[in-house]
Amino acid sequence: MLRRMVLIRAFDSLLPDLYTRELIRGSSHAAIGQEAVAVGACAALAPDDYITSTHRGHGHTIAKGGDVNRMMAELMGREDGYCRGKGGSMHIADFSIGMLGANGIVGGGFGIAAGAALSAQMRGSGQVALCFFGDGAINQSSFHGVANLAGIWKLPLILLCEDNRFAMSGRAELMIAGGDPVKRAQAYGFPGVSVDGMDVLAVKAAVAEAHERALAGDGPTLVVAACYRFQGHFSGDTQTYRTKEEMAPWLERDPIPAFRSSLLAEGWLREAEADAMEEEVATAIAAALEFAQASPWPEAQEAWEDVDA
Amino acid sequence: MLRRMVLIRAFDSLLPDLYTRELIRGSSHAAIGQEAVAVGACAALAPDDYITSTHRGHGHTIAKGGDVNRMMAELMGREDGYCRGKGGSMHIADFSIGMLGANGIVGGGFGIAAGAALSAQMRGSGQVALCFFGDGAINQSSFHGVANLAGIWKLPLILLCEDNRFAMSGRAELMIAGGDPVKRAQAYGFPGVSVDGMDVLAVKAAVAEAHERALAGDGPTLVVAACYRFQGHFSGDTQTYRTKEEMAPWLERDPIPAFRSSLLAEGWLREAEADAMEEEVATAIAAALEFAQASPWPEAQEAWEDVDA
Amino acid sequence: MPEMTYSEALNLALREEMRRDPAVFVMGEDVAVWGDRGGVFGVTRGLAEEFGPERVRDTPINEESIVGVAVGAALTGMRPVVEIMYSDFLTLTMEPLVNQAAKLRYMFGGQARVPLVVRTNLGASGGKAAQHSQSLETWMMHVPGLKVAMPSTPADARALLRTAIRDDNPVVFFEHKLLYFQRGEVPEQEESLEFGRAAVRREGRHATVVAAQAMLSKVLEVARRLASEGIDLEVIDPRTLVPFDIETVVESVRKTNRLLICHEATERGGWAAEIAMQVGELAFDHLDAPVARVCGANVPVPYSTPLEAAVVPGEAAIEQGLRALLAGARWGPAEIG
Amino acid sequence: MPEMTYSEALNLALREEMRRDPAVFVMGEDVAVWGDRGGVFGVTRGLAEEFGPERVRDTPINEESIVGVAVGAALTGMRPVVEIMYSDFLTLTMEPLVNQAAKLRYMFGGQARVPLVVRTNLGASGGKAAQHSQSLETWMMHVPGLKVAMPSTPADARALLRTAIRDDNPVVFFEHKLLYFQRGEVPEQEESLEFGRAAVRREGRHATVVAAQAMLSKVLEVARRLASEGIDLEVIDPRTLVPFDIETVVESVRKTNRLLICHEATERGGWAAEIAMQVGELAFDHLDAPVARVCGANVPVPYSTPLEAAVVPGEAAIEQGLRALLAGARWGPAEIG
Ligand SMILES: Cc1ncc(C[n+]2csc(CCOP(=O)(O)OP(=O)(O)O)c2C)c(N)n1
Ligand SMILES: Cc1ncc(C[n+]2csc(CCOP(=O)(O)OP(=O)(O)O)c2C)c(N)n1
Ligand SMILES: [Mg+2]
Ligand SMILES: [Mg+2]
Repeated sequence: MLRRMVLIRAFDSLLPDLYTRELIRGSSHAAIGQEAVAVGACAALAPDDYITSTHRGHGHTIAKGGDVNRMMAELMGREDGYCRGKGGSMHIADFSIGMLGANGIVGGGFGIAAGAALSAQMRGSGQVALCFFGDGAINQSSFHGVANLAGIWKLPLILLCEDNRFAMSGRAELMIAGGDPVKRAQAYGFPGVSVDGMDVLAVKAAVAEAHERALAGDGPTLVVAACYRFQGHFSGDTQTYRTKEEMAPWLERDPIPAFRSSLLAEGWLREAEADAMEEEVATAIAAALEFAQASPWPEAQEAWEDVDA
Repeated sequence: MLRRMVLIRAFDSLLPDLYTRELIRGSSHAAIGQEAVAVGACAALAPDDYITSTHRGHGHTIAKGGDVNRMMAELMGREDGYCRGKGGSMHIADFSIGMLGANGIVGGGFGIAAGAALSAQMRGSGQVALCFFGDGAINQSSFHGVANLAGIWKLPLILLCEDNRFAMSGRAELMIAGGDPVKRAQAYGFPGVSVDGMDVLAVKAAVAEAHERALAGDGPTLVVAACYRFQGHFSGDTQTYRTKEEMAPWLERDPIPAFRSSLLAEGWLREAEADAMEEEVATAIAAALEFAQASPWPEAQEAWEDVDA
Repeated sequence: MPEMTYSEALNLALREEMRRDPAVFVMGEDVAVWGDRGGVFGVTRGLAEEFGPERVRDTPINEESIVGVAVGAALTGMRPVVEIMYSDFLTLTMEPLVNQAAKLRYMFGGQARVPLVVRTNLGASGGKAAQHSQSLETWMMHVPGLKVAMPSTPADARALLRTAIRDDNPVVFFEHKLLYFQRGEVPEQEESLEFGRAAVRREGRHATVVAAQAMLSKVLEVARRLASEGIDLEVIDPRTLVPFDIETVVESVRKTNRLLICHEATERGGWAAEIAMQVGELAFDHLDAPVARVCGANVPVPYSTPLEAAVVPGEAAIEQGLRALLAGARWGPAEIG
Repeated sequence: MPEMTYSEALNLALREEMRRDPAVFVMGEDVAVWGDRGGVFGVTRGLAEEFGPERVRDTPINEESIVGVAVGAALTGMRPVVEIMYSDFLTLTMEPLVNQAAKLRYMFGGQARVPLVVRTNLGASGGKAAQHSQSLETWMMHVPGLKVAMPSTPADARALLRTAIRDDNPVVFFEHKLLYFQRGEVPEQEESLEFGRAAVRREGRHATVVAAQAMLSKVLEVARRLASEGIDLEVIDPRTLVPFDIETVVESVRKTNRLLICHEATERGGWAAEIAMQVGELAFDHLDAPVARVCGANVPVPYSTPLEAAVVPGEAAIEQGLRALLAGARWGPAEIG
């Protein structure tokens, strides 16, 4: 798990530089500071379980086992990218690992995740679907319809809210009536659980419990993971809507050093192993950059492919 | 209030016959059995307060003080109808009494009511907006966005759910996750109140309290009025989705005789007065029929009018 | 060949496909328990009995989630056929339909398949007024990634719905309110009808008319009337708008040299213009007169009988349009007001 | 005349109208606090400071309620100007926009007024991909009761937004992502610009081209290039799609006898066809060649640079289309692939 967290951090840390060098374009959103949520949640899932992601999706893909080479190639719009260059950051998907796609529409994943859960239920496949979404997305209309359906049909669905306190400039406490997103679960008669999103093991435990409920046929769970977006919403965000002072306590709670220290302290990991792992991640990232840049551009006529099956 | 309840009953009782005689067309929905909700709620409002209504809107219009002549003319598609024949049953509106329209879209009134409440708040007019909607409509996406906005902006809004147990064939207990619609209020941090929708005074009291909250700047209230649709969803509904047995206890609680008896028992009304009132209503209804049938048909070219202001 | 209604033919297609493929299921408001079980227009009648509540699902009133959830189910091995009670309520489903269903395969570089059918109905009928009478098929035609069907007969309804369900792409399937209870012959055998094949409903040589559904029967009636005057119309029913069988129309125009397109949808920005444009591109030199159209007026659909009749093209308007076309004069509905 | 960006010109119009009329207010996601206060593209910058948080309202992420609530406010004495961050998100607002805003006045027999402006932006720019690049103006054109503006210059942006805000009907106001930071002269005086008046951006006699926004600048560039060969193009910017100034286009076609329409929106079912149809109806005999179009490909907008460039009409495609038109040949984007 630590490795994946470090890999996410390393991957998303490249973004500003890649923009500056005009190697990537469009919008992409770094999940730096939120790695524990993605990794903890996916660690509690089976390999064939489904996830849906958001505009801030790199971390989710990596956490579910995605390939950073193909991710990077997609960001660079190349032929070997996950979407052959058609999607870019906000549309990375890997159906082979149950990753049903990032989404450029806030709230766009609710229906897809619930539909995958319904499909799993109808097919009796024993799969569970987990929907990542933000504190901003919980106010989107689609949340309501899906939460209600999931409730009445007891869908094997985990609604995982990454409450990073902001939706662009919108503060959760100002935008969410009732203050706490977790309260919304009760309205639909299913459990809502709050968890420390900076603690990867806590996230994993909460999702594992929700996973059990889902498999037992007891229906959906809302898990609200309190976390924080360490960087701007996207590259270029001036962040005038928040102060350094309010950020500081969150930045101090960085989930990666925290998890690393605890693994070291509890003897699960040795310092040398940790260093080797970090080096390995650096190598993987360098390889991804190389892979992506070596990948050919798509041919213009490919733009006419993949519209219809 | 009793008079308005009786008037609603009499008005909506005409519908099947009017259909048979092909005097009206399209869809119209009788509120028979639900008169106490419309009348109780509107009795707690000021004349310039706003209401929005639903597909089942005749009762709301009458309760807010609408003119049965113009309503009937509209049902018959005539020039003197509220909408000059353009709207029909599902689009009757009377802006002069704050009635912002019936609506053919389930959930279509949420935004309009909340917008009127926002407008009242911004203008400092001291008006309140009340949104009538059904147990089916509470599952509509638009409920969520509006409830959230009303919560954070403390809009002077009353969300009045007419929980008549059915949305066409959809049973509230099967369609509403969590079972009770009133629970949804808590999710948005404002009060939810359950009230006996067969008791006009109870409805009035609950709405009066919500009205006070709204005027005090304390924001919205969800009032859930338990009632029952005595007839089919619309004329021609075979009602195979419910049994006579389950209907019986509700039919026994008919709000009109109940209210009449209690007024008589408590001396607010004498038998003769009640009879005279009923006769007067019968006369008003007969007059409405006559008014409507005497009203001319709109000219074809009027179809091109009223698109733009 | 047995006779049945359009609604029964649709029901038959659903039944056949659900028997054939356990991945096919039906979802929507009042599709299972309503009436004698099955939809306001009876299309899903009896399916809940045969296939059970798992595969014939009554949903709460939330069109957005009906389509949204269907997209997720379609992505993961199911073949949902959802019902949106009136096409006016498609307005509530545009996000999942347009941003998700239509685009996921493309955005994901071909990884996904979205075998989804959205059944709904269009058209004015008997005073349902502005929020229950819209004909929104042109919107869908403008969205790459969506296919669009609009069958005009019971036989086509059954065959096209079958094709739609077997298609691995999202199909918006428009039925027409006025057709549900019209009867017609439907072959005993299951028949396939490929998308993109128009039907020539009547052969003629003086002018070509393209029309579907409720407009088609009016056009055919007018054609019968004009035939008595020696005017021979060729009448083409497109069956699907995406893909559109432009070849059949062009071939006809090469013969008749005149084209009128008739749809109930609002004239401005409606699909008549698209067909006219394509015919202009492909057969300009064969046109003896500008392509004409007789379409729904540029106003919402009003309730009252005389108003509704004024804005939905009737036989008189169609005949007037045709006579003008044959005479070479210009005619537009704005002028009948 | 002072120079300013398109975004600044829109900002100026908002400011002027908000000063003039206390009923005007602004609502949307990130319109007040974001960035240096005011919208991803800076259009609402500084308004929160000047007019306070009551009149410049940041909303939660729920486009449906932004438009839905604005309709209610517009019905009851306010004049909301709402921002939908990208026009792709209009998909979430179609119910209140189409079933309510556009129809209420009509359905209520003239009782209501809905002075509502929905500002949003369209177009592809820099790899925003399929869910942030759509051009959905034709959908709106097809809805009776909506007006549709799409200004191409800073001066027009300011003047048309002013007109939109003063209009008592719902206006969907499409800005273009690529124009926000382009500069142009804007008159000192507040100017009125009536809806439905096209601008002739260049006079010429060999062919007429209709184009707006990002396509307009490409068309003008091509026109400059062709001028050196002695080919004189007349270029018309429609400014508003509803109402549409068909007279100006027809008058031009009477002179040039050839017409090309260029828009970024998906070709199939796009507004080029509507204009072509109307020109056919009004000026068929003046056309020496079929009306041509160079429009967005019938695919979602892809992310990667070479793919995006292939599907959004560029100068090369426009030039090719024009040369084909002048030569009388047929040309369609399907063939450039
Ligand atoms: C429907 C829609 N509305 C608005 C946007 C623009 N937008 C992109 S991300 C975002 C904020 C999302 O906030 P949240 O859900 O909390 O996720 P976070 O960015 O914090 O991870 C917004 C408003 C969008 N992409 N889609
Ligand atoms: C958006 C939308 N979906 C579906 C319908 C069809 N419809 C009309 S009334 C109704 C049931 C509404 O139930 P409820 O809100 O409980 O109101 P009631 O009919 O019980 O008064 C339905 C499904 C509609 N008019 N609008
Ligand atoms: Mg957030
Ligand atoms: Mg009900």
